[in-house]
Amino acid sequence: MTNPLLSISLWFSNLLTGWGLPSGLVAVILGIAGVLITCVFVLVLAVFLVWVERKVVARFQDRLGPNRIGPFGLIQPFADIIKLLIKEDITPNGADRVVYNLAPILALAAVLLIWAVIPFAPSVLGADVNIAVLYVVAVGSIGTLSIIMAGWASNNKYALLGAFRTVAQMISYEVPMVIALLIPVILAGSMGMSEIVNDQKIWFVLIIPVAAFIFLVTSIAEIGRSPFDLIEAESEIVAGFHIEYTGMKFGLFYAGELLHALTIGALFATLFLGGWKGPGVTLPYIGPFLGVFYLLLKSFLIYFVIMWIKYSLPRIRIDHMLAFNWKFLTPLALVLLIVVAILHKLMVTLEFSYILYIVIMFFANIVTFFMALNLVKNYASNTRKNLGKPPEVVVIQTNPKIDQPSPVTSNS
Amino acid sequence: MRTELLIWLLPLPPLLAFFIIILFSNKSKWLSHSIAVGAALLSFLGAMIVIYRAITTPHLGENPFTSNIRWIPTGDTWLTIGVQVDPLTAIVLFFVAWTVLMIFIYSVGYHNFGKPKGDHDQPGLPPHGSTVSDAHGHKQRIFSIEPMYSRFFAFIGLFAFGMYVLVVSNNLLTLFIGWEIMGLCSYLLIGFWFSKPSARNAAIKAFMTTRIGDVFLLLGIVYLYTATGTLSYQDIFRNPEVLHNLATIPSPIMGLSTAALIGILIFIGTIGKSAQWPLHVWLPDAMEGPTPVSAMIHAATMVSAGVYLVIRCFPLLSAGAENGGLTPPMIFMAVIGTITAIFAATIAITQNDIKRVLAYSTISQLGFMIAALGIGGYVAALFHLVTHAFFKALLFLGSGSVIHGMEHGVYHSGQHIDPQDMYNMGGLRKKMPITFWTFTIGGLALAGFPLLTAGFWSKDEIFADSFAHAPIVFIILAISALLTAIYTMRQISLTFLGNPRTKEAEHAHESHWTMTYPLIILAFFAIVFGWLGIPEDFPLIGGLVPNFLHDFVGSTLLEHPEALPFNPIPLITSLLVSLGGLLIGWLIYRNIPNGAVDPLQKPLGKFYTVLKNKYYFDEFYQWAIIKPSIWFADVFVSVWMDRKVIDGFLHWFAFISMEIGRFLRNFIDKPIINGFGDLVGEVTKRTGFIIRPMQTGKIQQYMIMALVTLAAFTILFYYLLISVR
Amino acid sequence: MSVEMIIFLIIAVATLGSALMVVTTKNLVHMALWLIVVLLGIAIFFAMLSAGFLAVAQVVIYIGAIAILLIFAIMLTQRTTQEAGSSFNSNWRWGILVSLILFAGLFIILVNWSGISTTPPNLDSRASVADIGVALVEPNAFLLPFEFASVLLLAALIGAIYVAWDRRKV
Amino acid sequence: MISLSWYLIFAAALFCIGLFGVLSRKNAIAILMGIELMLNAVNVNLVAFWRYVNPGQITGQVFAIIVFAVAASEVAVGLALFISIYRRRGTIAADEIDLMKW
Repeated sequence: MTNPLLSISLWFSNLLTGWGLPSGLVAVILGIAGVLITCVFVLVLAVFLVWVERKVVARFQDRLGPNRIGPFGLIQPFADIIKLLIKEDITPNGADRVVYNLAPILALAAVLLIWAVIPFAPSVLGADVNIAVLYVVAVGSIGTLSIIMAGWASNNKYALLGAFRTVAQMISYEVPMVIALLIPVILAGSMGMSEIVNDQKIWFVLIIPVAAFIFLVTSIAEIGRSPFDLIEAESEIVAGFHIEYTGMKFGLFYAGELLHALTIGALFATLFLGGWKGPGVTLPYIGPFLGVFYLLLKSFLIYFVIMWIKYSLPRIRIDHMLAFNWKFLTPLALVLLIVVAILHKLMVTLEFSYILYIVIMFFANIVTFFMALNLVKNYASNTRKNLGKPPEVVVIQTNPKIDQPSPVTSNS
Repeated sequence: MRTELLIWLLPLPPLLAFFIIILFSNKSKWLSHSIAVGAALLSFLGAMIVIYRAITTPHLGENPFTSNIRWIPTGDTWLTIGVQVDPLTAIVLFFVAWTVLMIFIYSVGYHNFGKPKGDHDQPGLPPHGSTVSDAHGHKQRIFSIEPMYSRFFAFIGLFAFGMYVLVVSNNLLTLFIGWEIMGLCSYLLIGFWFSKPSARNAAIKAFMTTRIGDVFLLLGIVYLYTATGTLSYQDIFRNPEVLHNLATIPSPIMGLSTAALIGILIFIGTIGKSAQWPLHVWLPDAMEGPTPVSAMIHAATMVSAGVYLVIRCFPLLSAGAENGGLTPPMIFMAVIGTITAIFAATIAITQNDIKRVLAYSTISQLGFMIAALGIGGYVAALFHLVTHAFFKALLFLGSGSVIHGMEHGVYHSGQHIDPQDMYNMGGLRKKMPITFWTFTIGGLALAGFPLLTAGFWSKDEIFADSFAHAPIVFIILAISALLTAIYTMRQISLTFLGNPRTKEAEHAHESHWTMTYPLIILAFFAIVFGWLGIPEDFPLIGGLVPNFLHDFVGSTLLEHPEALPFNPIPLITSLLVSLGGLLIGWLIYRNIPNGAVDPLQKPLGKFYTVLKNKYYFDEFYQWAIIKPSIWFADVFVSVWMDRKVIDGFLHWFAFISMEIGRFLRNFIDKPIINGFGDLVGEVTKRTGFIIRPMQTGKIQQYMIMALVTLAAFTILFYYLLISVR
Repeated sequence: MSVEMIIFLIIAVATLGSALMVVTTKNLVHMALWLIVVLLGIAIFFAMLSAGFLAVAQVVIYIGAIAILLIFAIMLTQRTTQEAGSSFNSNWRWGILVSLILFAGLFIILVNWSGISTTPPNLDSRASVADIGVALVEPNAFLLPFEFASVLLLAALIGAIYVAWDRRKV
Repeated sequence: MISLSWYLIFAAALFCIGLFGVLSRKNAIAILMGIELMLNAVNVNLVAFWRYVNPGQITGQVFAIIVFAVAASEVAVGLALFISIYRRRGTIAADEIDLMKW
């Protein structure tokens, strides 16, 4: 058996059938087992991420980061977790108890659900659903829901306001993200993650860089990090929707957020960086493990980029952010989608060679991007030019014979 | 131009003249009379051309110039009308054309064309002269022009059209149309001076009496049409088997065959039109009209139209006669003809008015013709018709010019005496020579002065025929001829011979040339035309001129009428009668002083007054027919019928409908219909009021209501379906 | 009773229960949340009926957009959160009666209906998503309804904005 | 195996619950949610019929998608209306919005 995981699962299922359980039940148990394994794997990663986060941030800010507990501060995350667990779990009075407690769980659940779809190795993945991309978007919306519930349930005006702002941001950024996701789907021809990964003989990021850029930007906004992180913009609305959450509930939110960042990285990796593709993946025994390694490597690479952006860019005002989304990102995404679709259709029907296909597609992406930039530059210069001038008042010339005093035009 | 087309065009000019004068040119007198005379001239020339061609074509009788057009669709066949010229038409056309033209010309002068307008003439009254002052200022009254000058010419134009249509037509229908137009024109022309009450009454009288005759004529025509299915002469009169079965089929009136009954009906039409005995009363009164009218209508054309009709229908009248025998219509005609002849002659002797004498003489001469035809004298009747037309027109126009002269005298003297009364005249031969000579020629022709005048030959023919067929007729006709001679001589001597009895007679003056030339032309014909009909075996001059008329006209009949062997007795009697009558007349009336009483009055005594008053026929008719009909109209019809019966019925009907209306209103309309209407209104209002609260404005209640009803219906239908299945 | 049936029953009961909760809870936000649970239930049903795309679409559209919209609306119009009196209007009994009758009617019809026990025929290959895409844009299939839907959405979009636009502070 | 009737009965039940919600809830938004329930019940029906009766054609699914579109636009407009009513009338209780009563 080339795939050890498969062999393990086969062994396990035979074991169970041996115990006389009906095959349906066996399949269910196997399924649950698979889910448990992935969740544990991912949560462990989450904990590791806390450590990574604090070390990298320190490095950015030219300091060491936690290195007291354990070698290079590796045990620090566990210390934090234990701290959160010990903390008193306060529920504000007047808070909607059920909804209040449900919100953090949903937040983490939404993130975990995405991992069901990400392919770790050629045959190792949660559920080979042929509408995986759309599934990702659906799950994203559940995340939004949890934020609203949190905001509402904590019976706190700031929480509610924070929730509204985050929801508005997340929903508006969802639109360009979906469109950006569609572009690789066009290239791959199917929405299933495995088809997309297999189709990436050349990483999609090289073929459709702009789509990759848009996906990255929108998903950063989706997470609520870096320039778009007005969720817990301390200076404005204290700590956003999870003000009232303390202890482990806050921990869940925090872990959810970190994990979401990694998930975005993983998604980006699978969609644009060829997922588990890498040298030696097809080897019989160690192939799957290599696949997982490559996937993690790429996702950590993207995660690094996200942190990099987070700790170098200042926060954007809420209306600029929304304007940036609706007036730049969404139109760009739409135009790109149309261009890619047309070119793809043309080149496929005319049987262009693959290399030529790549070059043209890359070139088209670059051209559209720079045209968009140019447009934005002109718009910006215009607004700057007549920023100072007062608005033009229209002169209404009444009947000269009735000699009323006609209003004098205001500007000189 | 083909003859048939020309025949069609003959009646047209007078009609056009009539319309043009009526519509356009009635303002200018000169233009209207020139149009009228021109139209008459055109028709005259056309007629002469047609007559010339008719005479020159051989066997005209068998195949006359005919042309038909389809006029009224009767089912799948057509009623055709058309024109036809056969020998009879040609001859009649000849004298009609001449007399119409002469009268047109004569009336120009008679109505004083060229004279100034009358002082106080109004239209509807004869002109009363106008006073003119000559160079050195002393006044003088002269003739004034007729105020309704152009109207007169329009009417006689229409009349000429009627006559031509009658003569030229080839079937009884268009003949009847012409007949009616002439009847209308006679009414219009008699009543020309419509302001004179006597003229008005005379016109109505003329119209009504001819109308009576026309009704019977129409009955005859209709009966003929139903019997034969056609009205054209060719199909009826020249086709033997039609005549045969007409003669054999009995008519509703027992004893008479269809042909006989139709003949009698048609003859009654002629009695009305040609003023025969019972219906003669209108002709003397018709003298109220201007003289050219009397001349044209009552001498030449109109009355002769009646005789022409009877001559045309002679084959029908004589249908079924066994060679020489007389059929009932012919007997009837003979009787009426002779009675009229003797009756009118007796009256004529006692008349003073110059025109009335001529009127009665016309009636008696027509009686002669009818009698001649009655006894089978086909050619004689036609011959006398033509000659009488000429000399009677001549006499009338002559009397017209005499009256004109007398008026001249009246204007001169200024007193008002009757210019028409013969006892005011006398000795006019010196003042009016042309009129005198032409008048005497006419008179002699009327009297039948032997050898010379046309009248003699035609009367001789009649005497010959009547002597051969019915001696009794011959005797009566002879007596009337004697009387005719007497009154003509009386007339001539009273007016022309002797010396003038009144001052006006002294100042009489000869008439204008337009009046005298026609007299001369007519006088010429009064003499010459006679020579066309001289019988071959007449002693001495028999063979000189071929008896053209006999051969030519005879050919219109199927079997050619045989020429009678010469018989001296009728000839001698006619000589005796004419010369004797003239002598007697001259002897009695030679010199009658002014204011003298009629010499015949004493010997005749009471009989004279009877004759004077025209056998009181007018009074008799007045009493017997007019008064009762007036009474009938006034009393019976208006009072009883109209007021009581019809008004009564209407009032009753109105009352009933009023009652029904009231009943409907009160018992049905108000309570039920209105009630129902209000009820509907009320019900809707109340239900509306009840249902209104249902609309609560709460949307969920609406939904519930809708769904509840839906549920109810589905359950209902569900169980219905189940129960049904 | 196969595993599938058990799952079906569990989810059916869960969804119906939450539907009842949706209808009966006083607090509107809870109502919305219960609605979301119902929507999730229905998404699962779609998945069970192997209409994968619809399931995900249901989640994206209903939960992702409509539910959130509802929650927004609730929050915007909740000046007096706890209104006096019951959350039912006066004629709720009629409501129960009508819905029960309707359900009874439908139930009877469905039970007597012949095609009740049809077993699901096997499904062909996984390409159902592509079929839907093709069907939506193929002219003689469903292009027209698809275009109508887009126009409808546009109209709803503009209409909603226009209606809800607060005239005072434009 | 699960037969079609199960789905239909489930959908009917859901529909009636939705109907009850619509008929008897006081708050307008609750009514709207009731309508959402009814629409979803219809969707379940459609997909069930698609799956059981005629999986070859995807009319059922397309119809469901169209129902999605309609439902979405309906909610959007409905809520917009309620918000503007709320702004003017200060309440969105269905009973109080009864201007159209006689």
